[in-house]
Amino acid sequence: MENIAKHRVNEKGEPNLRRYHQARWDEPIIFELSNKDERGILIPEASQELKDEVGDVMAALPKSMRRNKPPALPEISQPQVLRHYVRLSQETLGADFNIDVGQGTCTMKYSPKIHEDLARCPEFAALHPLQDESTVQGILAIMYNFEQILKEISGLDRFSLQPGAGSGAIYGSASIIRKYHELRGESATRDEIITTSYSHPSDPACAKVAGFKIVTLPPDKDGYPDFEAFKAAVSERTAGLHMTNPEDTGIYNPDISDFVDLAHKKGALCFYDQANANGILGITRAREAGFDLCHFNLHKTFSTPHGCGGPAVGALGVTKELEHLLPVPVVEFDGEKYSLNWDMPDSIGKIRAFYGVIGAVVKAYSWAMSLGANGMKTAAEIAVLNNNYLMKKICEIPGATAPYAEGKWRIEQVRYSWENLTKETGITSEQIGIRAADFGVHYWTSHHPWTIPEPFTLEPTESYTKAELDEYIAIIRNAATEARNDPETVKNAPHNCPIHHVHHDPLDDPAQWAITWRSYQKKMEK
Amino acid sequence: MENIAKHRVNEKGEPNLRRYHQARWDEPIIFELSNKDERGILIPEASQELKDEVGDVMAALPKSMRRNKPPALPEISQPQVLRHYVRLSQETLGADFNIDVGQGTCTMKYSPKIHEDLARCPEFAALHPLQDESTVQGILAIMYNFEQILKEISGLDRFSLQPGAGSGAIYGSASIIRKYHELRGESATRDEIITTSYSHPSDPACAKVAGFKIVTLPPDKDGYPDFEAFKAAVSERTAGLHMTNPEDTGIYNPDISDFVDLAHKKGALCFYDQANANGILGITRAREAGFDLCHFNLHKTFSTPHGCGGPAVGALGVTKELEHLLPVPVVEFDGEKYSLNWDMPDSIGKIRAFYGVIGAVVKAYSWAMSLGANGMKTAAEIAVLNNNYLMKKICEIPGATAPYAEGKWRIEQVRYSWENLTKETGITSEQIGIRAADFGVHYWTSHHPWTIPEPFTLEPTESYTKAELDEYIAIIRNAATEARNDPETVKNAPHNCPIHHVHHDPLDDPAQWAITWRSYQKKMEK
Amino acid sequence: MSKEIVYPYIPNSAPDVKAAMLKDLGVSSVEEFYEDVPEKLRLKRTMDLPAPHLSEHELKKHVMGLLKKNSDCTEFSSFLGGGCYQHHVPAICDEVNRRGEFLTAYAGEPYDDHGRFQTLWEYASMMGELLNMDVVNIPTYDWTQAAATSCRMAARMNGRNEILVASTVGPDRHSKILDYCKPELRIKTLDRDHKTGQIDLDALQQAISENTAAIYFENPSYLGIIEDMGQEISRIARDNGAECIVGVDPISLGVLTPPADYGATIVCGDVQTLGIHMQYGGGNGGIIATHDDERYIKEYPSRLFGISTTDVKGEYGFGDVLYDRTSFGAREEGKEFVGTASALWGLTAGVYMALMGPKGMQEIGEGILQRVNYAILKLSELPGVKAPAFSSSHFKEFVVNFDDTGRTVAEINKALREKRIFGGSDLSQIFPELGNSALFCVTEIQNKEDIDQLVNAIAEIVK
Amino acid sequence: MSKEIVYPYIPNSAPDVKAAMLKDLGVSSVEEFYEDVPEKLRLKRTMDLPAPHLSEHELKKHVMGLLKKNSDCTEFSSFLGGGCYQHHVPAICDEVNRRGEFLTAYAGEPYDDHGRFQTLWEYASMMGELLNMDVVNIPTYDWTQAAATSCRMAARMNGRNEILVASTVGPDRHSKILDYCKPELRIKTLDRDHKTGQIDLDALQQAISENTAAIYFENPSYLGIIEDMGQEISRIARDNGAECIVGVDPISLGVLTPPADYGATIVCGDVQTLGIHMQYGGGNGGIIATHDDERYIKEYPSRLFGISTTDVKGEYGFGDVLYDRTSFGAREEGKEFVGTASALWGLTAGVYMALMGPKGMQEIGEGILQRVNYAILKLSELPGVKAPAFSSSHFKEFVVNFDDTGRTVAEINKALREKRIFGGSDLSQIFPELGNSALFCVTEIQNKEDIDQLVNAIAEIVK
Ligand SMILES: Cc1ncc(COP(=O)(O)O)c(C=O)c1O
Ligand SMILES: Cc1ncc(COP(=O)(O)O)c(C=O)c1O
Repeated sequence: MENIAKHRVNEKGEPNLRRYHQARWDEPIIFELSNKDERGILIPEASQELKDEVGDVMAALPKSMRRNKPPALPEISQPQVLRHYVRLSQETLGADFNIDVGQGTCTMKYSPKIHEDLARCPEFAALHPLQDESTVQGILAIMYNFEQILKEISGLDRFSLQPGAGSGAIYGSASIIRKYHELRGESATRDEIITTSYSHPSDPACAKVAGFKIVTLPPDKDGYPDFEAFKAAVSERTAGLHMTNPEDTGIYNPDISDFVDLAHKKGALCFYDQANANGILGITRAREAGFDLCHFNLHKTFSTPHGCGGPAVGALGVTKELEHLLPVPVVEFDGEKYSLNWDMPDSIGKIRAFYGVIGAVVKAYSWAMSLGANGMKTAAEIAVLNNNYLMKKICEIPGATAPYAEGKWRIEQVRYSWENLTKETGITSEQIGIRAADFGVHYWTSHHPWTIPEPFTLEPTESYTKAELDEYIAIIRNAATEARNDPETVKNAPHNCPIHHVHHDPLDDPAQWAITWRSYQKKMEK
Repeated sequence: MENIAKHRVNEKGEPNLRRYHQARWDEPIIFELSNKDERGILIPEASQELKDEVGDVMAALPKSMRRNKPPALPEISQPQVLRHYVRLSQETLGADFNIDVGQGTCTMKYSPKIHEDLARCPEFAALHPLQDESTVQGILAIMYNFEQILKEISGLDRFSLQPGAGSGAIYGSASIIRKYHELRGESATRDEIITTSYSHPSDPACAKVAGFKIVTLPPDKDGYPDFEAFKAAVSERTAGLHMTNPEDTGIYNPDISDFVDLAHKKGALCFYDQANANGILGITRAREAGFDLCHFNLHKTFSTPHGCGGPAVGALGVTKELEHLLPVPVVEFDGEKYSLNWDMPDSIGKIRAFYGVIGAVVKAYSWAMSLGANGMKTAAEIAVLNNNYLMKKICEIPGATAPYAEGKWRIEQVRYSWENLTKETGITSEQIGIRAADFGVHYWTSHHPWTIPEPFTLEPTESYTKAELDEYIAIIRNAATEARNDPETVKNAPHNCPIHHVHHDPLDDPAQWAITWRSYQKKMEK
Repeated sequence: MSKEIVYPYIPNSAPDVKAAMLKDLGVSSVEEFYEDVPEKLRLKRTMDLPAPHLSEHELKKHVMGLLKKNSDCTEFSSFLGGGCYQHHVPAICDEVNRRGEFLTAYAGEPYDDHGRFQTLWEYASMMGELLNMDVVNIPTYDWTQAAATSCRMAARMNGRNEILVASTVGPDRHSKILDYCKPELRIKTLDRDHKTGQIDLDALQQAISENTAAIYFENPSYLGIIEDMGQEISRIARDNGAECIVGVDPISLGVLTPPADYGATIVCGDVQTLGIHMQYGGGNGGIIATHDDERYIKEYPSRLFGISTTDVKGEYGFGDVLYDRTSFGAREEGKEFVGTASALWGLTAGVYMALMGPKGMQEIGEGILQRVNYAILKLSELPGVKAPAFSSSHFKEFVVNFDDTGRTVAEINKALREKRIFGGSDLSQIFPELGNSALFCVTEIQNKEDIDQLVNAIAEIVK
Repeated sequence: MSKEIVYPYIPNSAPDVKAAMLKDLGVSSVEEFYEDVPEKLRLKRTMDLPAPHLSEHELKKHVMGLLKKNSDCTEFSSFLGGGCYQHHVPAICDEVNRRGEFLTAYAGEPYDDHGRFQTLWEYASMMGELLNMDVVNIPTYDWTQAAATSCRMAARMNGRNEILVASTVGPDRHSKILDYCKPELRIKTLDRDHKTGQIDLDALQQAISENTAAIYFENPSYLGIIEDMGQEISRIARDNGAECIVGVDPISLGVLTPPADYGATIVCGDVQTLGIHMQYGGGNGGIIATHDDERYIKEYPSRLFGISTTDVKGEYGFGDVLYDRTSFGAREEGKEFVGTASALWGLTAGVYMALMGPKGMQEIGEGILQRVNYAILKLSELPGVKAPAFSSSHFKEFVVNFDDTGRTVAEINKALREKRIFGGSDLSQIFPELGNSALFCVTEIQNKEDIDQLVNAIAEIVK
């Protein structure tokens, strides 16, 4: 028998690509599985005695409110419902399955399964938010303890765990900034928030929702937010500064506190978008840089799973000065009992129902408690090591570059460019990404607008082995090689995914788009 | 936009085959993932104080018993361990995923997920079998209640839930038969067990282990066990009769009680192998047919999942007369308290550790309690309806037949034959089966020896829709058509599975076979 | 802990590989990567955090130890509602949403994440059937966000600046709307009829004007009241050029008329009731739905998935509809903002609806009506107990007034807790005008015995 | 229940499809399919079974209601061992074994079930490293079965008819061996040294003969004793042409010498300790291992998986080794029998070993030794308590004798239960010669406080 393992690497010692194929089930739309009268589950019936006492409750409903046509949901037996969904699950590439370094800025780190068990036990999952505080001391303790951890990580003084994700926290920060100036009687004049072109789209977008005009700083030639432009922009109209550091480029901005100081001088508040703080845990904090507010995405740095896009928490921190403006309620501890404090007359009010996605807090707390100060710092350091390793190897691929700040190390991620490759071959970054999917990995370009041409953004986090990073690099290298030698294979990708090239036109055409099955049926009839 | 759904069926209204591909991960062997010093999990350390008190426990071990070389297990971080296993899981075709009617005799019915939740909660999973009875009243109640259900389903008088699967129960029945005759002083003379050629291999094999000589009855021309042969075989040497009804052919043997009566006349005991009773629940029972013993596979009729091949329970039932011989302990209920009765001097002893795979009992009990008498009978009836529907359609495929008992309905399964197809095309049943895997379904031929040429065995159970049965039929029809029109495609299958044609020679060659990685490494070195 | 720890979640913390990678990069220590972080911004000490529980066993013991200090609604018989509900969660909902493929997916492409796109599109499709509407978003955070966004969508459409809000809107929603609409919209509260608890149509007629961007009410309302004048309310809105926004609990829609049928133009609500555990209030997902009208669709901030063809005949593909309208596509020029939201709960609600089908939804609705009516009937027989406080029909929830018992809700609930019952939530802070009242909730999981037990316990407490 | 129920697990119980299928078959009722079942064999009534809980909610309530009557080892501090052990179960073990792909797979081919073959082959491979042996079976039911089969394998190999069994073998194993070997083999029990509890070598020398097929002992033994004369025992066996079978708890093998290293030729044991919950004793899987010697391999009844090549270079394939030796291949001519066994637990033990690695196994072994020694030390300080009853080294378990306390084990355990402790299991029935003794078990999940609590509780009880 031949030694099978020897086929793992090629002559150059690079890993051979996996013979990959994603599960392809060609699954119908769930409505197509419907058969008359099938049942997926039966409902607990009220006892006959009870029914007899209340009579015909349907007839007793106001006529206008009695539904006259049952909802046209599909009728499917339980095994078939399950089969449909588990098949579709296999057609979804979760982080558990792939070398998920290609969704840069998303911090696709490992979400430990033990945390899932903890957050799903009835001792948590079956808690009602309006239970008396005496019956929820355990969960309040976790919320309180976790807040203490975030305070130490950031140096800020108080946190709300309520916002439903990073954007919710950014919105909350804008609302707090608004309220702050309002209470000082400056709301009419302070109507601008300054942010940077490499900040997340939610930084300007949420500030806009809160009523601010947006001023966006361009990058300077090294990719940093342009300080000269900032000096020109900042004024007594400036209500707040929304900054990230490092930005999506992964370059740490050493002048960050100059921005903060100048903003403060003008009377503005400074918000640090730390959605992703994964590279700097235990290294540098919002406090030392002078920020008034910051937020952390628990679904990034703190490992809670992304759930196809939520639920999530954007933990929103503030300095003592702004504490009274946080969303209600906050958790208090008097040394004996934990309680919810609703008595905050200056609060901006509710950002989300109840107290937020506390399941994510249970998981994030567990993550922090499994690592401690040293472990979290190790996570940061290894994430940064992995990122710089990846950068070196990616930049060795002809056609790939890491624009800006050449020669500098990056923190936790890098925005790369295929500008050269595209010029040479016509193959775009998006096409490279789709080809990468043929080998079982994700790949992300960038938010819009694309300031860096033909961008792609990689963020390896601390969760992957060197061998995995090497495999990812080999996949990208292969796609770039194909772009030169076999461009049709790249253009016609994907080949090994559940489906093939999707037609985009129907999605932007009102006559064709179909956001639901019923809509699709109607449009097909026409 | 074109109506996509219209491509679901062909011109004849038959379902078009799925564009299927199983997940293919090309995953290395787990040892290949090892990196020096990586850790998958950390171990709770004893406190320093404790360690100080006990000193160097390793040094205190007898020298001969101190392991001197650590086991060469792989060293892998947790995310990578998880990734490896979940990828391999996707390369495994569980019943949750496929139209699992092709593993005939295995009763691949739906295993409800709620049962899994129940059996995995700490209230059950964290029970130790040696806890005081007062602390396990709940689980004893479930065991007791479930026994009552089995008693009514079979008509027999007492059950042991201890055997670790059907074969364990068959072995147990043989041991009880042995003990029975032993107690009557006939053990020396009664040393034969009669079974039939279509019984499960474990029927003769387990009886042989228990020390019996095996007499196997051939089928008569209609596929029934040959009664004339039985008359000739049965004698004062006969200790027991091991029969199944229906056998793998799915044909109900209406003369079953004649066999039993005659065996009884000769002083033998009769064991009814009801591993799969799925077609006759509530219709006919072991009692009415006169059997002394029977067993049920909870992982078949009672829906407990098959777990890649266990754990399982073969519930072993007996009449009052044999009760005292059952494995110890049995569960008793005095109207107030449940207890374990160990005081059974005639017992054959232990069949398995403790009381059996009680997790499967929790699930089987839940299944029975979710259906009740009417529901279980409905399950049987629909299983039989599905089976006869499948038989009709399969037999319409040119080249496929259902040997024996033409014109008769079958109970829950059918053993088919491709004899004609193989003669015509040279394509074998095994090849058809491997081609079926290219469309995401299982297919099983038969146990050995093959009494029916080029056999295959289908058992649809009650869990599948008509549409699913039609899809399965289309897959088989397609393979048969290809056998004629495109035999190379069939011969080179599988095409859409995780791997390709496996070389069989190394598996039977002592110089090459490798049952472990270490063995493989050694043989590769040579 | 002096020996170096190799963390199970951090593979390259193993010393040899770490050293090899550093060497490959020509760097002697990870410190060097941080050379751009100025000294003054450095944290020059180890973070002051609790000692970790490094082993999984100790971590589990620690966290479970805390969680076990809670008393949950499987131990207590709970009659709490008010925006978070204890319904039966089918096992399959959890089975699907804990599958690693879904649980840990995020923002992949329509190719590698085809299953994510299809399940969420199917969710929207089934929700569309419940709501009788053609467009449903990928869920936003929760109903509070959905309601606030609905108001701003309406205002963007008609350029007006005032929202009329029913007085019986949930307090969290009300607070959120106030904050979220503040820069652009005035929020006015509509009076209700004191007897029925429903919107006072005269008050509405008086309040509405050409400034009114939308009317927003909930049905059933926060107080469990079924608003039966929806047709009239929406007509008034329409006549005045305003949008009619209705918030709804989708679990009611097997038996109650969907808002679209009485003229709602924007519908919002929450998926939590559809197969999602309460999780101390963390199981929400915000529904926004409209008809298939470009004017509305252009105003959604959420992602909307659409179905499409692919290069292979008969193959379904999916993608974003009008992606450029989102903040992902256009930053602050997009509609509000989009980001991580509540996809997993949307997906789960899809599983739930697929399991329930039309019959399940009807039966659960009817069963809840029966139980609620029974609970009202029995409570109303108690001396001093007024149940319900309003004369309308109720779904799932109803207000009970205890003014005449001489006991406060707090006292009653304390006494109930001693009997392992969570009584209705105290309304005396949030609806002081209702006096000493509580909001009771009854779902399909309560049977007659549970309700009788509650009634008997209250009888004993107030006697 | 007069209306016809469509069962969620039985799709074709829906009336229309059922009718259509019957029509297709030209049959008027399902009754017809049973025409071959004679009248006299019919059950002519509805089965007399409890009324079902048709809804999932009610079913769950019913079963959980029963299960909640138990007190489990997460609520109580447990010192029970004796063949079933409370170790920490890593979350990933459960994550993997509840994945539907594995949980509901069964008997597919090496193609469609490639993952099943690979994981089980990997299990065997890792177990091989722990055991230092090249051949490991796909687990059989449990250690009782593995031990009994090992004896019969030995006898088949050398054609002899007697097994010498240590007196400290687990009682279930002993009982199983007696029954299972009965038709062909005599079982003789070997005396033990009264002080050490180990096999008496002189007795062994005397008992062994040319009839001896094998010696079977366990290490650590059922009483927790580490047998340190394995080398001598196996030499005596070898000198007499007998096999040396050793039963082992694999979790000890990070620190203890694997039996192969002191001459065992067949090793058996149980996987339960490796990541599998206790489940009231249902989490077992039986290990059988030997060297890669055809004479042994031919005697296995279990399935053995082997690695192979495929038509594609660099691709691993798997299949059955010597399938024809099994009862699947040859009915009663095969070796004993094979069937559904304990694959899922084997797979799970594989996950566990992969997580633990060499360091994890060493540390857990050392940690258990430390705790056991501590527990012995502290208990031995109590007046009247003799701990351990034997002078040998112990792993995980040890016998405590209470003769001098004047209390029976039953009394002590009852008092301990009142303090929410499960004391050691009572040995007075199964090892009456040990007097009033109990078998205590300590694993990595007990910390100092748990042990101190036990010791203090006993101190109070016996004082
Ligand atoms: C820097 C930054 N800010 C904000 C966000 C928005 O977070 P969310 O998606 O949780 O709303 C992200 C997430 O991608 C981010 O990377
Ligand atoms: C009729 C019959 N008897 C016995 C068995 C053996 O059962 P098990 O595999 O549980 O040992 C089976 C299972 O395939 C069977 O179908």
